[in-house]
Amino acid sequence: MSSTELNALLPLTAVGAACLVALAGVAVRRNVVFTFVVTILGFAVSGAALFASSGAQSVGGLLVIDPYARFFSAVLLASNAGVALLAFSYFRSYRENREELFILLLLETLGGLVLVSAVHFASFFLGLELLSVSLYSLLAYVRTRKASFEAGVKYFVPAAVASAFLLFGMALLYDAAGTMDLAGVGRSLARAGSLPEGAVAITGLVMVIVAIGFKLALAPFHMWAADVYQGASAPITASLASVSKVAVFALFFRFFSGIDLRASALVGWILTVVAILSMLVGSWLALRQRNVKRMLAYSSTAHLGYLMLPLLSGGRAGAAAAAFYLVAYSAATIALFGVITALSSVDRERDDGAELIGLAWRKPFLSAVFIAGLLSMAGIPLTAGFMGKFYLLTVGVGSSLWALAAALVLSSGISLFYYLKLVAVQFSRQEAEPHGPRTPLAAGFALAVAIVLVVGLGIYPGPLANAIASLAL
Amino acid sequence: MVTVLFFVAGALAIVSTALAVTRPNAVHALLYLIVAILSLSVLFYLLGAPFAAALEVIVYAGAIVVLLLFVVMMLNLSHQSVAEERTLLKPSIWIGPGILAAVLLGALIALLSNGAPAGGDSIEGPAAVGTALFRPYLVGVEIASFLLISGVVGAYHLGRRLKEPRP
Amino acid sequence: MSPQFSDYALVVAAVLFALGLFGVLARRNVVYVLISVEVMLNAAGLAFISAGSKLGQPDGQVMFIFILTLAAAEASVGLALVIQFYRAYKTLDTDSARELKD
Amino acid sequence: MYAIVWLIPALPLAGFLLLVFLGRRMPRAVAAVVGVGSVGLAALATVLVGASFLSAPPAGGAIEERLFGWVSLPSLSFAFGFRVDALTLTMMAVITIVGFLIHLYSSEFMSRDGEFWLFFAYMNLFVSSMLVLVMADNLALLYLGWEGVGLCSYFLIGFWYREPEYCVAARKAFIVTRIGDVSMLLGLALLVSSFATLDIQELLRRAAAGWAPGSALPVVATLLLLGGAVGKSAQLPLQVWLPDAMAGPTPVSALIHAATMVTAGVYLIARLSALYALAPAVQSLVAIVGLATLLLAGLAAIAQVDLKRILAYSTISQIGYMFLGLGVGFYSAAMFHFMVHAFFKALLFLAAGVVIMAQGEEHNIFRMGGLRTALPAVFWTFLIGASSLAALPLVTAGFYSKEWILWGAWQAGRGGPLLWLLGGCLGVLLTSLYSFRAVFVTFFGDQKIRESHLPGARMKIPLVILAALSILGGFIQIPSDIAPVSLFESFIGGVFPKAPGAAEGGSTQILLQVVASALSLIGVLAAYVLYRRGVGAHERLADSDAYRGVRRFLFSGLGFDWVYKWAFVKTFDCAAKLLKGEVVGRAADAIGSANAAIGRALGALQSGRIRWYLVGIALGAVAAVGAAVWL
Repeated sequence: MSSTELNALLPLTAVGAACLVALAGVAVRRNVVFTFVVTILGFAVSGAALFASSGAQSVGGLLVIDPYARFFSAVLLASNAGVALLAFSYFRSYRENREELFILLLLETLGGLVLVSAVHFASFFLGLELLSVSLYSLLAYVRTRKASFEAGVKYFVPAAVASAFLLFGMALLYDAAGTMDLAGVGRSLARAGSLPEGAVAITGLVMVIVAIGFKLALAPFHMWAADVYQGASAPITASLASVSKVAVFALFFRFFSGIDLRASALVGWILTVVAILSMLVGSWLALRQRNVKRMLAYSSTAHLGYLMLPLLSGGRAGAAAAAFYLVAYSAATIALFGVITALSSVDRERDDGAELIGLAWRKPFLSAVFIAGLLSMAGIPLTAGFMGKFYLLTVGVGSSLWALAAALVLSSGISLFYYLKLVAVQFSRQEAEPHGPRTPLAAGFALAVAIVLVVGLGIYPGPLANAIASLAL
Repeated sequence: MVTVLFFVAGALAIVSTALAVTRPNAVHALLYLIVAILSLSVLFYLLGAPFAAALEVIVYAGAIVVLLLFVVMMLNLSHQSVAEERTLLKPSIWIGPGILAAVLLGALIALLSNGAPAGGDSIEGPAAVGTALFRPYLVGVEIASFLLISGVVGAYHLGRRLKEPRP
Repeated sequence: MSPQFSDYALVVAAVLFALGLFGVLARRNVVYVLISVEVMLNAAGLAFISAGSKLGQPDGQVMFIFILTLAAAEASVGLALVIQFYRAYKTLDTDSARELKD
Repeated sequence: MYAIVWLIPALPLAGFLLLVFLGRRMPRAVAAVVGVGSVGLAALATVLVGASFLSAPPAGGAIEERLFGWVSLPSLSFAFGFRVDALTLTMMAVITIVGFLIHLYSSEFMSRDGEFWLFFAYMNLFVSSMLVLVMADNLALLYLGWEGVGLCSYFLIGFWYREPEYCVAARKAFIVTRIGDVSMLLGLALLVSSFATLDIQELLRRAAAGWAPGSALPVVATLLLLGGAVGKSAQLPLQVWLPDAMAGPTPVSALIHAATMVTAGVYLIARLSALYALAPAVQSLVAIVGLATLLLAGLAAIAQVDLKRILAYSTISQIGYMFLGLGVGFYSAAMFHFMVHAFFKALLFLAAGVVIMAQGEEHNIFRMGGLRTALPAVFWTFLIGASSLAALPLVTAGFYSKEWILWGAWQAGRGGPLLWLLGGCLGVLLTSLYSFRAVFVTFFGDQKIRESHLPGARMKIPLVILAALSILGGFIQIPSDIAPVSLFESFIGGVFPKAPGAAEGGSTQILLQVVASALSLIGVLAAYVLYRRGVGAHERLADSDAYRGVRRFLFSGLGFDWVYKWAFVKTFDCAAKLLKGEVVGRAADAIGSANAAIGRALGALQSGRIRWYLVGIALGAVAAVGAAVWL
């Protein structure tokens, strides 16, 4: 391994090293503040290393640290740094061990970083599993609450099955393509193209899509999402909703950009059906929810469905649109779950819609953040979500994906209803409860950054738009 | 001979797996699983992957299944422990796995006595695998080690007893 | 000779995968679910090895080793969950964990 | 003066922000000053900009102001910019001036409400969004305004009502308007993808150059946009949401659901008139939609007993006139009617608000009566508004605007006279019938409920000003055969494609005007005969034997009641049912219940059992692999 390769790996090494330091710290003496500081420092050093490097550097044929990987790495680091801040506030009153939470968070981030720079089945699979195995424990982390445990189990079992699907699909693709390099697999798929000679390859590809569909909670692989979102503690749900989805989607996009979909129109059709199903089923289920976290789980199914538009249109414009949308989506996700975190405590999750009644009067700051997040998710202009949806729509219509574009508009129409309902509830004059505890500083900081991003990117998206315009693959 | 052995091992793997996922008793199921793993290991060997064959037995049968077995025993899933201990010695439990294992053993003996080479034209021995593992896949090995850390940390946190019992 | 082997091995792998999937879907006991998942992972490993053998590359075995790592990590977390499951519900029936639903 | 253009939407926005962040701690008076003042200043700025626009027209007929770059994609970029031309200025003037008067009125009307300041915050946000909608120089900004006004409308409808039945109505309204918005967004996306620009003027230029008239693409694009316009402007078949929207406070109905927001569809079509010129078939469809709506809504208005619902149907019907004007290419006429309608409809709603308040929240006009003496100021202003609505000849603004549209209808290529006959004759008759029915039933006869609350100056002044505008507003554009005044046409006409047909009508035009005027008077008379019961202003007339005889003859001798019952009531009932939602409403209800059913079905799958979730994954996988292998 050459020194240039080691240099390029620095962002990953930083997170890994932080993890080891934190582990050593736990071995010597437990101190949650130390672990927390190491975690944040790890993220910060990793982020700095991202900005210090440029160009594209391949590492052993498994990873490529290119602008695309760096951009999504930055999104992951920022999101999980936010989650760490939220978790630090949330777990203040938790009397069991807290240090492992941050270690697992670091491991999860490392998995995400591997995923976004993976160009080989081995790194793809290892990154995904590192992410998932860390998430199993994170979701079930709060040992004093049964629901959290249930969330862990409900994620673990289907995720393990999905892993098996992924591996089997990869094996079939490897068998057909003779290589595990993503680009090589793509080329071979384009060659195999016509059935039935390509049957093994196509079957493998479909199985990989099933596994990715599970991780992204696309319909019909979405059913675990609501229970897991609801059961897990709010900051972890934020991480599940943002980091795991961004990382997996970034990889999905990279994988698909190497495959000529015209060669296998069938896969394009499958993805179209999955996308439309996700948009409609997600919105429909979200309509019925009273629990905010469940509602967000279903709505995220719809959002990932929207992201199939840039995936299917591909190219530089597609990458830019997807990147913008994911940034907007992550910022809004952190904002929304962050507010729930700030309202909840480790003993009691305040995620019922009724908890929000009159929030605007009780906690104006939290309410403002929550409303900004909701409006962004709904795609109301002057928020990041609107710009994102606008990009998606231009890309989709530009590639004549009419059915998908129509489904997107319809689904966002339905979604407006459940998002705005939650906005309206906050202005209800009924005073549900007296003022709760003050928002802790760490969580407040994360929320402030999130709202600045959500609103700022909606009003002035120029810099980000320019930055992502060059995300070539 | 090798071909026959291949099909015997393949059939054994399928049959014992089918039994493993259908048996009502967890201990039985795990015994069948061990037979399936041994058969798979033979398949690996025949496919020209002796290193993988060895690992399959050592890690799967030797570690993972034993861990499962340990948990099954610890939770004492069959409730009446004494009665269970007694039934453990009944032939109805070990006869199935025993027969299957015996068939496998016979096939193995036939294979070894024949001195037949493993697989066909391509044997990727431990050296080749090791070189691949620590040259191009070095980063992968590092990530895999973090995967194990994650598993350990998670298992430690989740498996531990609480300081205060759940309310 | 070996290409034939690897083709048959792929069939065996597919059958094992299907059996594992059947177990996951049909069994309610968490331990069986775990066993079935291990079976599915094994099937994937067999598929990788057969592909590597067919192609004459060590990569298939390398992936198998990675799968082994995953199986170990997954089993450790999974078993910890199983133990907690039993403590929480006094049973191993997955259907008993359904406080969270629509 | 052009430098202050950006202030016009910014002022109400600033008002909104101030109220939202500090409103709760403000004394009521301060909140009112902020809320009313911000819109008042915007109105002042509009007047100043308008004055300099008139005295020294800018180059190209439009003020263009780019604030800052908003989006820059490699293929697409646009700025956050405004473009003010005569059409926009007209809209702006109406929005700010009528908006200011309604705000002033609200400061008294809402004074007892607990969330006084929040109401003003929403209203300010609405004014700001509406201004952005009309001032936008690109489609994205226009859509921002479009969504913004929708949002404010949604919040304000629900301002008072938090009961379940409101939720049902609001949900229906919501579904219906979203159908329109889906169509509109797709239309915008088609335009953007076809021409790779969002700038409206550039887009229209490229469309005129790139699309052949009558070819498929412009037809599809204009149809999709028409869907959006129909939804927002409550035209057939998406009109059902507007009567439900009357659940909100009366000033909201006046500002949003009568004067401004509901005309956004009219604005959209007028703004993109060059596009509609490329799709003549769709433009004819606009006229047909307008005609059908104006007739059916007029019929439905006669069957209503709730004062606000009468006005709601009247609004739907009057916007139908505007669509008719747009459809026959008389864009200036449609915009003129928009302006005049804003004056008198705002007036009618505000007056109705006073009446309802004075009658202790009674909405049924048949339980009211005799308010002529109790509320003289309201009576006279309401009468003026109703006269303008009924287009009483020569003295009212409504007469001149409606006459212009009908003249356009007569000249429309094929079927022009039919359009005129239905829209002109029948429509005018229906309009004057239902508007004076409301006047006679509400203000004449015996007073049944004692007035409980009398309006103060802040409620009366807007009524008086709007009444004056409802009369005087018409005199800036008078048909050439009466007096050659065409200030409005010369101001706004340059924005649109030239109207078809001759400007000079000669004797035909005079004849048509006489017929329409006569019908409008007949409508008033009919309303008088049918609804004027008991004592009132015309008691002396009614005392005469001859009149009594006629009346008795009409009612009993001729069996008029019977005729009335079978010929009218049944027709009205049908029309009312049609409009009240038996068609689209039932469809919306069906969507609602289908939605609930699908939601339940999908929710049933979310059983909480892990195995179910695995089955979902497995089924998906099997379906996908099966499709891959066998298809």
